[in-house]
Amino acid sequence: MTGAWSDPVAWAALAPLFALAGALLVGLFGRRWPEPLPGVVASLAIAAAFVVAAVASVGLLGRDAGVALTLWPFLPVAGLDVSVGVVVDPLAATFLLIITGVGLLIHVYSIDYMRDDDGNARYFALLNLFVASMLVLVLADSLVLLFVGWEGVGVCSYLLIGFWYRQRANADAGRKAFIVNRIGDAGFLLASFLVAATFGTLTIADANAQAGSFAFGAGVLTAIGLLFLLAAAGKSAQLPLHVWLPDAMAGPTPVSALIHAATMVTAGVYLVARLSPLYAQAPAASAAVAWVGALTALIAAVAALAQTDIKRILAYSTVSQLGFMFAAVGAGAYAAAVFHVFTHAFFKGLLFLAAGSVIHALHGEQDVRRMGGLGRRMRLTGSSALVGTLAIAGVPLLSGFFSKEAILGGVWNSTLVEDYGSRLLFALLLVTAGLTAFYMFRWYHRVFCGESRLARDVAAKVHESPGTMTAPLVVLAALAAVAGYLGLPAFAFPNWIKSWLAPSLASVGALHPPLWVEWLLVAASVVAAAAGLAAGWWIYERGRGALAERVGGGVMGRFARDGLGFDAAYRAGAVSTAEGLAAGLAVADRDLLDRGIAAGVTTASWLGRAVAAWQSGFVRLYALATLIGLTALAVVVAALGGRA
Amino acid sequence: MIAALMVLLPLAVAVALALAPKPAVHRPLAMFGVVATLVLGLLAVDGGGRLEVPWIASLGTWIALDATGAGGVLARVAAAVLLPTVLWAGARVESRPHLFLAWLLATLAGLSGIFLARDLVLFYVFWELTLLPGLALLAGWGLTHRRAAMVKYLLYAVAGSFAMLIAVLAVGPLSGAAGYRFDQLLAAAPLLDPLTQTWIFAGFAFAFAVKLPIFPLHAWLVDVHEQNHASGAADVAGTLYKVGGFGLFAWAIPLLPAGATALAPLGLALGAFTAVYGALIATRHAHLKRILAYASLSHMGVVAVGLFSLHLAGKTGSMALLAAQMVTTGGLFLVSGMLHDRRGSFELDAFGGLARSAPALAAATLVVLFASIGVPGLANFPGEFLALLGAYQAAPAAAVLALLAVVAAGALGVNLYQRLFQGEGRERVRDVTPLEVAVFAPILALTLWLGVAPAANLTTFEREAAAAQTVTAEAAPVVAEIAAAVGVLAAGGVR
Amino acid sequence: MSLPPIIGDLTPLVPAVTLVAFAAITLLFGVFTRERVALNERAALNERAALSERAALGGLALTGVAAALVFAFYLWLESNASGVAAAALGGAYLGDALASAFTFVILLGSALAILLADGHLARLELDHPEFHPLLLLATAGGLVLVSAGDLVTLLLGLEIMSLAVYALAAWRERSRASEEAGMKYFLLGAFASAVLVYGIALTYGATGRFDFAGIAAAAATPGFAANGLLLLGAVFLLVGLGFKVAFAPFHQWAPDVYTGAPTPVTAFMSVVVKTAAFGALLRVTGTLVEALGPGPIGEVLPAALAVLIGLTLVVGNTGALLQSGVKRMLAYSAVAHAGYVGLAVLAGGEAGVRAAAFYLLAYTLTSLAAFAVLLSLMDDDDGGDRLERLAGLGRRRPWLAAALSVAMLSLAGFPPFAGFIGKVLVFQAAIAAGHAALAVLAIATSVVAVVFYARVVTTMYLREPDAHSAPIRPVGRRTAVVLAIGVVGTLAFGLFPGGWLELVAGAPAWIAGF
Amino acid sequence: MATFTVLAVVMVVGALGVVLLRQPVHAALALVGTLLALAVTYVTLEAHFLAAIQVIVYAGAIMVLFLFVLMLLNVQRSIGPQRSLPGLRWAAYATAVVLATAVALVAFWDGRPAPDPAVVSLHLQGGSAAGIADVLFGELLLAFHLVGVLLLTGVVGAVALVQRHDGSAHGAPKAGGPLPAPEGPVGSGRGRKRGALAGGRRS
Amino acid sequence: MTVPTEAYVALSAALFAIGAMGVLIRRSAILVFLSVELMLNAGNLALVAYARHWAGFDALAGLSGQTVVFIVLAVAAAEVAVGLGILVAIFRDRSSTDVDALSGVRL
Repeated sequence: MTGAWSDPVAWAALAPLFALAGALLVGLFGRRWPEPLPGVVASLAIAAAFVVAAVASVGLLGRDAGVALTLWPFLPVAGLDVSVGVVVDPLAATFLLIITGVGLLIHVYSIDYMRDDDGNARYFALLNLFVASMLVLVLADSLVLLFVGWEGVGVCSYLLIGFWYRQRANADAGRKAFIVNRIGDAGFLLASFLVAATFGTLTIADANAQAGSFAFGAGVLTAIGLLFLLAAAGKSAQLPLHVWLPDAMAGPTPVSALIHAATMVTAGVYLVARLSPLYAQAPAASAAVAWVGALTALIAAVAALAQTDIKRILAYSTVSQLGFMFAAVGAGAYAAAVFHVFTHAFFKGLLFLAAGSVIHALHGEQDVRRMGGLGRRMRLTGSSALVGTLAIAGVPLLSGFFSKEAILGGVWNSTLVEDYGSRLLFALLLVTAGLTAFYMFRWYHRVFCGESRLARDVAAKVHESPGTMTAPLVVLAALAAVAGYLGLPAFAFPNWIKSWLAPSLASVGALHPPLWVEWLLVAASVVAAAAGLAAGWWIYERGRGALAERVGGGVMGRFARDGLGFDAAYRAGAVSTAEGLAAGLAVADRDLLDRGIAAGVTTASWLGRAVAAWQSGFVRLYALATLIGLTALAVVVAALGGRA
Repeated sequence: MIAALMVLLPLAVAVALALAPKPAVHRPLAMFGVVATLVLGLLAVDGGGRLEVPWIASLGTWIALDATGAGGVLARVAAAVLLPTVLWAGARVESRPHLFLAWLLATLAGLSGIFLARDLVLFYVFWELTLLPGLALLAGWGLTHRRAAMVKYLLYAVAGSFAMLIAVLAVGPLSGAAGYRFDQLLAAAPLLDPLTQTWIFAGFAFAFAVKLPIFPLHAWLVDVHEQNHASGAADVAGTLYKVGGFGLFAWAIPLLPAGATALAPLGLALGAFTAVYGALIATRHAHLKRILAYASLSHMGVVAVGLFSLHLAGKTGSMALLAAQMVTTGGLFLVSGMLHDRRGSFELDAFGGLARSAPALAAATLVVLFASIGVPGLANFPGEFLALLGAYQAAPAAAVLALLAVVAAGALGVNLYQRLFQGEGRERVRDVTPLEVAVFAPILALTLWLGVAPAANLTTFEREAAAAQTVTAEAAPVVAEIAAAVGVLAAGGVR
Repeated sequence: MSLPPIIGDLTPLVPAVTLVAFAAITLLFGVFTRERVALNERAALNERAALSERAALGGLALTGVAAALVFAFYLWLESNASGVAAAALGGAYLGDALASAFTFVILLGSALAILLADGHLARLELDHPEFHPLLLLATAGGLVLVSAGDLVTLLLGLEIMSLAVYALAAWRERSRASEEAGMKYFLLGAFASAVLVYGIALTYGATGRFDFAGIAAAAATPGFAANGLLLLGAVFLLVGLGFKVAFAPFHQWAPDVYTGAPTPVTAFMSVVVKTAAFGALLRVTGTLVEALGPGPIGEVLPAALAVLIGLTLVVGNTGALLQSGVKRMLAYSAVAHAGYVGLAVLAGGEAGVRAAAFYLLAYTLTSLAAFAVLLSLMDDDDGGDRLERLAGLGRRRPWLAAALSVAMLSLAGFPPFAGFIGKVLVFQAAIAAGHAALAVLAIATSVVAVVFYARVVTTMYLREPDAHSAPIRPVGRRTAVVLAIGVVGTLAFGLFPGGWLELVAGAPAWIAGF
Repeated sequence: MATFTVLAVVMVVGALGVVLLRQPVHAALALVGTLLALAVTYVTLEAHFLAAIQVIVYAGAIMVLFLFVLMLLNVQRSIGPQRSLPGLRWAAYATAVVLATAVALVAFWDGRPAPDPAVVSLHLQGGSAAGIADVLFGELLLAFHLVGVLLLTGVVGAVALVQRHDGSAHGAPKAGGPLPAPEGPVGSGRGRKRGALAGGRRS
Repeated sequence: MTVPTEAYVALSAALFAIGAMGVLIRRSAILVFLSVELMLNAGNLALVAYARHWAGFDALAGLSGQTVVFIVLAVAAAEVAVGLGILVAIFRDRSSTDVDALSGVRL
């Protein structure tokens, strides 16, 4: 599958270039531009990217293979022949659309959100660069180039999370994100090395192809799979490397939206999906992916229950939703996972932007305990947020319902992880679905419903956000509502997205239970959602959240609020050991220098002193030395003399 | 002929500088010297890039230079890096700047010699000569405690190079090579018996380990950098002079395959350890130059790991990394000079929040910094990736260890950036001056070029790396025995 | 019995004879002009006349050496061309490779040393009329020493050289140091000669011959039963000559004598005496090692030599480490360099001769340059050689400092100076001859050496002179010439030693390996 | 054999006397004795000419010169062989014994049958002057000439050292101070150098 | 019967060693000279002894041995001349011939 510039599909390769150009333009000259020019230029760059992405996607319709384009050689060493090249196939195209589309909306939204920020130009430059990196990531035809995007995303997130670097906390958050990501990256590199060692290539297509020739469940494939899981976990905030994402709230809200909805965190899912042929051959690795996902989903959901920061709640929900996606890709339901990425992009983007709108209105207030009743003052924001909430909660006929149902079904029917407790996975995810509905209801209720708990002065100035901010909300709300119809339950209806993605994903055989079971599964997810919402209504609407206060105040509550103690564990474990080690080595190093030199010098000067002492100045002693030397030699000769 | 000029021209300019009367001519003259050398380097494609005339016939030494190979690439990069350095030093060094520049040019001449020499004795001559400029820069423009640093540097360097001298003079006669030219040695030396090879290789390795440097022979590095002139220009010269890796790549490994194979495990272990060691220790220091020194030490560990993997990709990558870190580490040292301009200190506590008043400086620094911690798309990544890739093929454990170092280096980098540029700014500092822009321009350009389109250089490196001989089948078991013995010894040494 | 027909081609003798003749002329000239000189000076009139006549002595001597040099070089080229080693008087006096090369080096060193001395004799009140004659005689003795074809000639050459130098070492009037140096050198020297004589006796006892060719031949004859005796004789000879070249533990006279003797004499000794003694040592050890052949007996001599060399390297280099006087430091470094040349002696053969000859050539040029700088800094009482004297020289006398730096770098064995090529040749020869371990030791000690050579340089450039430091007198013409020749030569032979090496390699050998 | 034994004893005793006698003059005389005995030994070794030379040159000229100097400098008896360097004595004794033994051992191990006296005396003719002369002006001709040079050197050196003090009463070496170039005009008032061979004219 | 050459050599060795001993334990420079003379004569004795030995095979070899003795005598004489010269010079200055007094120059 090779292509040429003549093929409009190949134009997708231009998308990252547009974004990059925007970044350079704004980055180098933006500081001298008047607002909102930087924002506008940046948005235009992304718009252009979106256009080519759309063109490419349309061009792909009805093809069964993607288009590959090689640009220039990169690492032509040791027969690896890695080059800078892109592959545009349905999977890539899907992500292109998500990234550029949602990204565009976020850009537009940011124009007003970031007005009067002295870092305005820097912000948009980085935003563009972020998108560019993500585009490189999804277009890459080789693991090396994919890693370029992979790291680029990490770098950009580092800079954007720490965007307001003057507060130490923000800078620290950025640093944390970067370092945690880098740990994942180490996994990625090791995986690539192993791939190179095993398949003798670093091109994704070739690697996938070769994986097919290996025995099902071969050890080396499992190893590769696990290493890539480590990488994916780092980028997609899965256990145990999820700790950076909640802190990532330190960045401007649109950035959070971008990170959570469109870019970055979905990279892990993309990676696994991209390597699906390999994972399909490695059930153990897949199971690991699935389990990591399911556990992450549950734990993050629990943590989300106790959060009080309007964005932190959403952050944990992202982690949880990513858990769903991992469970899906692990279980071999790749299409379902990508579908969920797709829908999630809309409603999570929507929710974040809504949160941003609220924060904007409250001049930076983020604690849900000091909100409430905003729905009446910010109708547009409130209503669109409601759509998002219901969508993520999995209320039927909204996008989230379909994608989540697809995942649950996929897990239940998975053959890939059947021997690794797929039923239990299903149960976990079902519970999580319920919890999701519950904490999202809580979120919405604490912010938009009930009586206002606002501070007087703030309450006075609460207002709906300007059009550039609300418009994206509306668009996303609409998408969040309808996007699900691209992937109706496959057992009963045409599932368009599945067939669209088919060319780029491995097809894993699924169980085909009787139809009533399938319907039962659907019902289960509906029930779960309903239960969650009902519980929420009962506790927060009827009980005025009194129960929640009591529980939340308790030990469990605090434990949950602190993200179940992962940070503390890491600080106690890895960080402190590293620091201790460093301290020890530093001391050793200082000694080493001194000793190394001292030893030599002292011996030499000691010898020197000895020589000087020997140099007594007395002729007769000198003569003695000579005579002794002579005698010694003579004795040696005498000793040998007999043998002559 | 051009190759010869690459050595002679900077030397001539250096002399001219030392004697030049008018201050006005100094900087233009120096710039001319570097630019001309760089241009020569770019012109030195095959034919003109090679030179081969007998030097001391009775010794079998030649004046053999070749600018078309791996050395040529490194020489070009070195010249390119010295471009901004000379620019910067010319403006920043107050006392006797013309002599400072002269020594920089002398360094360039020496480096060209080291990189281009294709005769072992000639290589040694340049290797030794290039030591003097470094010492002179430290002696003439160093800080208060320079004397101790000098002695330390001298001792280590001389011990190393003298050990190499023995090796040089052993490999020639013992192998019965027709002469000291590379091809002549390559025809004979690999046939030496493994044990002899191991001894000779040890001699080379010692010298090169000092100059890489890797643990435990790195003691001189940090002090020298700390005591060098505040402009950081001298540190760049020092960074360029870290040619141990090249020595292994171009001479020791190809000529003594058995020796290399026997000592490779040790080299891998030390290299990997050095990588981690440098990265970790750097976090414990608050002196900018010390931190940079340790960070570059960590890089050198990776270089060593790549080389001792004896894997094609590993060796190639190491050279690429060497070239890249010339740019990035050198660039960071220049940055340290710029920062010292603004705060008059190298202590991190003196900094913080600079990004606010000097965003451009912050951005430029960030790019170089990220390049140096191996962010893909920038200079160091291709080399680092390939070096580790090669190492992984030879010794996964070493690769993993070195990879940890890379992670740690990343942490180090962002920590450093935070300490310097983030946080609440103190009083305002000026943003980049036009001079500094001019200094940054070539650095950034190189950083991107090496990061985005490394292919050409890599092919050159690989061509040379492929020339290395491999251990013959019958020698292999002996080599293994020796390697085991070395391992035992090393273990004993540790305990 | 009738006279054997041995008076043959006498040309090899020409250089030595020239020197002796000029010694006589200089002597007479000095003696017969002495009165007028004294008169002029006393009357403080016609200083110029007094001077010119003093200078004339130096001029004469220099002419003599120069003439000898020309003859020697011509003869060398001749024998190279003919490809036959010239030999006078039935092989008693040789003109082979070793002799030619070493003769050249000796004469060069002698010429420079005389030139250097002339620049300072008057100032240091050493200008007695017998000074130059003795220098010439010592040089002649040196030539005999390196050209000797038999042990008797060797002994006489050694004695001629030594006696002259004994006297010169004690030259300075009413100087305790100088007297002491002379006496020490003489006592120990006489002691060593006695050992040498006994060694000659034993060698004769073993082989019945005095000439090297004869000794080798006798030892080679089947049924030769006096290996032990021959070895014992070899050992005595080794000690006797080892004393002259200052091998530890026979070196102890060197530091004291070098320090005590008048500096111009020290310079002369450090180059001429050392070179000549090494020439003899090369020939003797070479012959005897070959004569003793392999086997347990044959291994003793090289082993002994190796031990002495190792000791010398350590003692010389570490000893110099703590010296605060430059003159004394140079004395120890002279001992150390004896060790390096020793490696070449140990290697032996054509390579050994080549290496030793070049090393000594380099050493001659370099160390004379160093002494030239030192002399122009030292006081009129021949004192004041402390290291502090050099402080700030880099600023006060850049060219002097540069010259001394070159000298130090060359002595330390840095490229591109002659000292480096010397080390290369020596180590190459030693390693090729299978003495790698010793070479490694030599390297280790040279690291130490770098420290004290570097100290001189750093003192010149880094240390500031203290306020009451003596002013530096302008460098004299002749000293400048010596400096120039020394430095330029050091550099030239460092960059292009080829020609010289070809010349030595092209010289024919008298007996196998020489 | 008997003669040899006697001579050996005399010589060793004499030698020990040289080394051990407190009075320098006695030591010198002991050496004379030893050398005379040595001369006799030469006779027993068929070296008559040498024996004569030994008596004349050594026991005669050289020893007289020694005694003369001894008297001239009338060396105090104080510095006989007493210990200013404790331990050196015993080290000396020990080393000497070891050395002598070692050499003797080697000599005997490599001992060869004594040659036929008849042949020896035929060849040496009692070590006549004629035979010596043949060699001296034959294969040792160069050596013979060099001896001349050697003696010249010795004389020049000795005389130069001994004679130069005359008339150099004034002119203590001056140090430091601004100095003229080494070859610059020679400051007056510097010490005179008087030629040795010009004889000791007082000024 | 003739005395074996080795006996003479042994005797010469003894003389040589005693002379060397004298050099070590005598403090008066003159007596050190005397000891050196003793050593030289020891050498001569050895030469003469071996001369007789070699004369048994070859006249020239034997005679050359004796002749060298003659030359060594000359060497000894020359040494004495210079030695006494130095001695006198020193004695004038410090009116002592104690060699242990000659230990001013040292580190």
